[in-house]
Amino acid sequence: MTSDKPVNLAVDLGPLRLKNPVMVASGTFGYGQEYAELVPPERLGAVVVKGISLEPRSGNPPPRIWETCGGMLNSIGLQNVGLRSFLEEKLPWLRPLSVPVIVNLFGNTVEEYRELAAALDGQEGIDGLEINISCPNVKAGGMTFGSDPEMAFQVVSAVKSRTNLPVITKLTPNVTDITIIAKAVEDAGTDILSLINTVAGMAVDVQTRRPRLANVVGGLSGPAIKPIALRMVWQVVQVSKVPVIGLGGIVSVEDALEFLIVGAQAVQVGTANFVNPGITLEIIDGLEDYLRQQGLEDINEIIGTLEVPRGPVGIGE
Amino acid sequence: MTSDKPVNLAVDLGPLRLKNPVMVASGTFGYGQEYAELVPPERLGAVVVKGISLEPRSGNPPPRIWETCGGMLNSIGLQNVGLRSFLEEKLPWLRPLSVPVIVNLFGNTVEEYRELAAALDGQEGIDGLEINISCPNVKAGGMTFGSDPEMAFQVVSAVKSRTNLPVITKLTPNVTDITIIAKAVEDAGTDILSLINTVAGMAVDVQTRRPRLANVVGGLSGPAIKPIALRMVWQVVQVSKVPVIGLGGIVSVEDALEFLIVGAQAVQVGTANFVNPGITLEIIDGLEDYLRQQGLEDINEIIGTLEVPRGPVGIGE
Amino acid sequence: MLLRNAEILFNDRVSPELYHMGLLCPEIAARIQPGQFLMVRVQEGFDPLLRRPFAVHRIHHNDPPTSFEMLYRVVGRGTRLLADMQAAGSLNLLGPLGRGFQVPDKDGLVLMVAGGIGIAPLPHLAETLVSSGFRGPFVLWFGGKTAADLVCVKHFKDLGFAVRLVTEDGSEGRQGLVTGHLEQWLSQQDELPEVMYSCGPYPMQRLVAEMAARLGIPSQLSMEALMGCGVGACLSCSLRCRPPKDGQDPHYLNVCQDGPVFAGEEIVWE
Amino acid sequence: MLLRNAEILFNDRVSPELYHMGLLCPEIAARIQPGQFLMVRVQEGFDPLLRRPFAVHRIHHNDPPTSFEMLYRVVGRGTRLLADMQAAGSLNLLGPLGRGFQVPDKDGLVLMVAGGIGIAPLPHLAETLVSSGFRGPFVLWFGGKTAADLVCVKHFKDLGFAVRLVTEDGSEGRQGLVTGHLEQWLSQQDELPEVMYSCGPYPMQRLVAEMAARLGIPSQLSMEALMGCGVGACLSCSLRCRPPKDGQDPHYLNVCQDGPVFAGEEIVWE
Ligand SMILES: Cc1cc2nc3c(=O)[nH]c(=O)nc-3n(C[C@H](O)[C@H](O)[C@H](O)COP(=O)(O)OP(=O)(O)OC[C@H]3O[C@@H](n4cnc5c(N)ncnc54)[C@H](O)[C@@H]3O)c2cc1C
Ligand SMILES: Cc1cc2nc3c(=O)[nH]c(=O)nc-3n(C[C@H](O)[C@H](O)[C@H](O)COP(=O)(O)OP(=O)(O)OC[C@H]3O[C@@H](n4cnc5c(N)ncnc54)[C@H](O)[C@@H]3O)c2cc1C
Ligand SMILES: Cc1cc2nc3c(=O)[nH]c(=O)nc-3n(C[C@H](O)[C@H](O)[C@H](O)COP(=O)(O)O)c2cc1C
Ligand SMILES: Cc1cc2nc3c(=O)[nH]c(=O)nc-3n(C[C@H](O)[C@H](O)[C@H](O)COP(=O)(O)O)c2cc1C
Ligand code: FES
Ligand code: FES
Repeated sequence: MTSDKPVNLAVDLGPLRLKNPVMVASGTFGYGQEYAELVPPERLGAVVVKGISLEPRSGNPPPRIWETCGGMLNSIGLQNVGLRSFLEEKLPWLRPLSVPVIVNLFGNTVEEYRELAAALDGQEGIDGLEINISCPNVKAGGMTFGSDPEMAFQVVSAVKSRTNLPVITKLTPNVTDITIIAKAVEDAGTDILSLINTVAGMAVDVQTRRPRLANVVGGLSGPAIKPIALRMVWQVVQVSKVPVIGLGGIVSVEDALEFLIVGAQAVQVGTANFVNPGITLEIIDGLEDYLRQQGLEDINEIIGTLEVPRGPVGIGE
Repeated sequence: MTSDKPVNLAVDLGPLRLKNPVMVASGTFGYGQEYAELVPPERLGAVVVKGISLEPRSGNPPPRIWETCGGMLNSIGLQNVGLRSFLEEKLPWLRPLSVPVIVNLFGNTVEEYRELAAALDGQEGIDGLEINISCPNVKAGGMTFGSDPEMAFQVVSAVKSRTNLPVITKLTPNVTDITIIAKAVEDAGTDILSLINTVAGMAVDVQTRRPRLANVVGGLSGPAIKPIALRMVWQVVQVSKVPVIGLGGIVSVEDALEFLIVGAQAVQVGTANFVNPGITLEIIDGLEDYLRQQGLEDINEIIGTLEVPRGPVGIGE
Repeated sequence: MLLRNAEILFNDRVSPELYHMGLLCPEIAARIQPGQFLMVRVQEGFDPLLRRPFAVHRIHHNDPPTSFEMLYRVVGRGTRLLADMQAAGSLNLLGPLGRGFQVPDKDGLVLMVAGGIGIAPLPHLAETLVSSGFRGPFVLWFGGKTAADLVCVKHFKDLGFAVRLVTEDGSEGRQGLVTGHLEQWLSQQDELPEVMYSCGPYPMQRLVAEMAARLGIPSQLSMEALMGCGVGACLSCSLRCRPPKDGQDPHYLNVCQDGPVFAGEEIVWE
Repeated sequence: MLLRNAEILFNDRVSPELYHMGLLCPEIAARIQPGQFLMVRVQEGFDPLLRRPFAVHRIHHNDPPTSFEMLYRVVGRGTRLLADMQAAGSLNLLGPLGRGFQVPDKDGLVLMVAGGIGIAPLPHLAETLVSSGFRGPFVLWFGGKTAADLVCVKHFKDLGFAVRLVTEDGSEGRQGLVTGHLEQWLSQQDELPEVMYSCGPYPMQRLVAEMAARLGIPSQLSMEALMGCGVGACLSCSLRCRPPKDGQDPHYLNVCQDGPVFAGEEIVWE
């Protein structure tokens, strides 16, 4: 039952309007330019750039990645060109493109987050900030900002106090109850939530008996983690009042639809870009096809329409 | 450089001595009888039976499983025959076999755990108890015992107060810091730790827009979660004074070796039994081959021998 | 129950979505009872992870060593991988598994009902009945969406079956649902069937069970469920069934071990 | 950079662990520079997940449309899957990628050094030099564990190369490591090479770079790293390199984008 009526893919995420709900995830699409020959950024809902910090960071020693079943571990170590080079060398290429540019940012202290937000505020060509709170807090002995509601609140408050840009807070899955963190950063004023970041994982070379990553522990991404991500997005949309961006393991249009159906207003595609650089465009087309097949005209008609059976729902076996 | 010298696979887990470190995981091997035509239980290090409760439980409505990339979700809902039928119908078959039998158990309240432990203590043919603390605590509104150090402490204390059997406490991965729970149950007197149980996850049928599991959320197991499990085992062995059993996604001898190398004294194989029922026997043989190849004679020579680079190790990207 | 690599003898497309696969594994073949199934590993590696359950379609006792066939419909990832396999390749099988069909208590009218790919386990049952000396009469009611679904009809006819075909689109046989026509036909018979064997979609199975119950004759239904292990170890494949004693709550049986064939009256339909 | 399905023209085993695969994809072929590489998706589905990097071994301009070859060693899951592929099948490629070899500034002695599968990118470079009018002399030093590793020697000879072989087990050519013999040979030459091209294991590359540095000649080394994306987007494939300005700390460059070919003096060896 396909028709040729035009369908609407545009979604509103609070202050942010996207022409379609398919964004690319930070750290998996460089600064947009790397894949531009294959994926014109302007076709995307938004581009989220690699996480930047005040000063350039050289990152972790190699090896930095390892493939696992249905996933990959990475410990890039937040390597990035730093704020200044980003503004001088990377942003100018993105600025003229008619695609929202979201800057993913992180710091070692609340103060660094605040400074970064201030420095990015009002820069032409930046349409939003995404706060990575999965980074170790140097003052808290390496515990991540995102695993403690109080620290997460402080980071987001600091960023919000210094910017007028829409603020997305990106949550880590490595917590007991992600809804507590979600509520804390909502109280701190985040405009949007995105989740999940990578799941902490590890692998060992049994011949050398050494870790596969020089950093020992890394972040697991890719289709292996999709069920975890989807569950967390579903938990968060039930308690949150702000729009949610779902990500984690999306490799197909069905995956993207699952996140939208549970209630995400948009999705980000990460690791799948490496496997199939054309995947974001395929998902965008696939969303249109799905709507037509279902006799619908607007992607918003499916967002949050999961039909849940009555009765109690437990977690755990 | 293979030799034909006999190698030793026997390991000691505190009060429990196993002829080899390969056990089967609760809920994936029934009561031993189901796979007996293919896997003589006596070849295994130990058999852990499906979790039992005081009263029989009928479990969740179907559908109860769904396949994901490199993993599967299950929400069996702790269906089991109950204590009495277990003792009368299942244990008698296992009793005469010369393999340690570990009874996995769970309750809805601390009191139920206590009663179960008392009822199982002194039963001939039971060599240890494994406490599943990933179950919802009905008094705490469904929060699992295993996600709160205080509740976990209480459950383990209750069990320990009523049994002389070796007690294994099985940890859930759905927590911010698994070492805190590990330390709590160690303080409560657990003899051994096992980890991980399944990771909470979810999947959606985009055609019907319903959850794939009647229970909406289920537990993710299989190779997809191995990097997460290995990381948690490594974290726990660094702080724990009791032996650790590693599990989560083991499908090959290399996987088992990874867990042993990071410091697990034994492993359990779960979902892989479904994929390849012969896998436990292949792993046992494979461990011998590995030792010979490496010119070693005893599996204990590789346990906990991970060579970690100097310098700080961070979690998170 | 055995775990074996079988040699693929052939893998033929017999309709747009249906394939016949011939497999050589005499040890497994020697043990298969009608209605039992196999858990098939469709690929090495771990994506897809789980084995897929398939009925045994036919056994060929004549060619020594004994071989057997599966009939499968391509519906998703796993069956697409199966369809790509080549003769001479090998396939890892676990089986035979489960509790299959029981032969009737005595000779008389035997009715089989199949919906779509539900035809898969019935040829083996039909051959077994005939070769065990049952004399029927045998009737197969077979429904599909369209004519292409109605495969292996000739085989039933050769065994002496009266075959009645129904398609939803009317492209072959009567038009409509098999259960509607079957009900009407049953109401016109003088002789009641000794047993109704059935395999097909859940709503069809339910209607067959209800018809059998109304007529007071036994039904044997081959049921489906999502399966983890196929051997009763994981409790994934539950089917809501009547309790052993009256007055107790319904409980779950395992399709893989307590079935896949259930008596109609065992099942609590939802 | 293109994303294309290439047709597999052949996939031949050329030694116990080595395979030649011929690929037809004129669009990609037309763009390949010597030393560039491809990211190959070894299988549909998501296990294995990541693409595998492979050099382009040779280009066949003569047969229109242009085809090309990879030479690969079976070392793990992905390359085993590649080895199982059949001619007429298709392979999804991303490429050409990276910064390849530079031709020498002027004519003169050109030295190539290969260790094992490090031979893979050199034939394309050799052909390019010859067809661009460089007249050499050309010398290839090629080391392997054993004679079976020393493939495509004839091809270099046909191009006019002097080929010097070394094996660790002495089964062909000189016995030992290629770098030891090379160093000795170099010390006996009157003419210094214009450039040393090299591809092989890290320790070999390091020794080649050091020799070149001592002699004051440029070296161009094709380096390896674990890769996520192959295009500079993920920062997985880092190689410790000298900073742009003296006095700064070493920084990481991306093998996939800043390389895979690096000048010896760029690299900070560890
Ligand atoms: C006892 C039994 C016998 C069967 N016999 C046959 C047969 O002879 N011929 C045939 O074509 N089909 C048969 N089926 C159904 C067959 O198992 C599924 O069509 C097949 O598993 C689909 O796999 P897929 O990867 O192509 O589909 P996907 O939809 O991609 O599979 C996803 C998951 O769902 C499971 N699944 C999907 N559909 C079914 C189903 N209908 N029943 C059980 N599990 C399902 C798969 O096993 C897999 O775990 C039988 C099922 C059972 C339980
Ligand atoms: C720029 C470049 C060009 C290359 N060209 C060739 C070539 O022409 N012929 C050839 O045989 N090999 C080449 N290699 C090495 C080749 O990529 C690996 O041998 C291959 O990826 C191994 O895959 P696998 O799945 O069989 O091994 P596995 O060990 O199972 O792979 C596991 C993971 O490690 C990665 N990996 C393993 N070994 C290497 C390696 N040496 N370099 C990079 N990644 C690795 C894999 O890509 C995969 O992600 C090249 C590597 C690079 C970086
Ligand atoms: C190589 C790599 C680098 C990443 N870098 C960042 C980063 O700089 N900032 C951030 O917030 N997330 C980063 N991530 C996390 C991704 O944005 C995403 O949250 C995660 O990979 C899960 O999505 P996926 O499974 O679709 O990849 C990175 C992930 C990968 C694989
Ligand atoms: C179908 C199924 C049933 C399970 N039942 C139990 C159970 O009763 N008690 C328990 O402690 N763990 C249970 N588990 C968890 C496993 O024992 C194991 O911790 C988990 O599956 C991870 O290991 P794996 O990846 O090797 O399967 C179950 C797992 C599965 C897949
Ligand atoms: S499939 Fe495991 S019990 Fe039936
Ligand atoms: S492989 Fe991704 S940056 Fe090089």
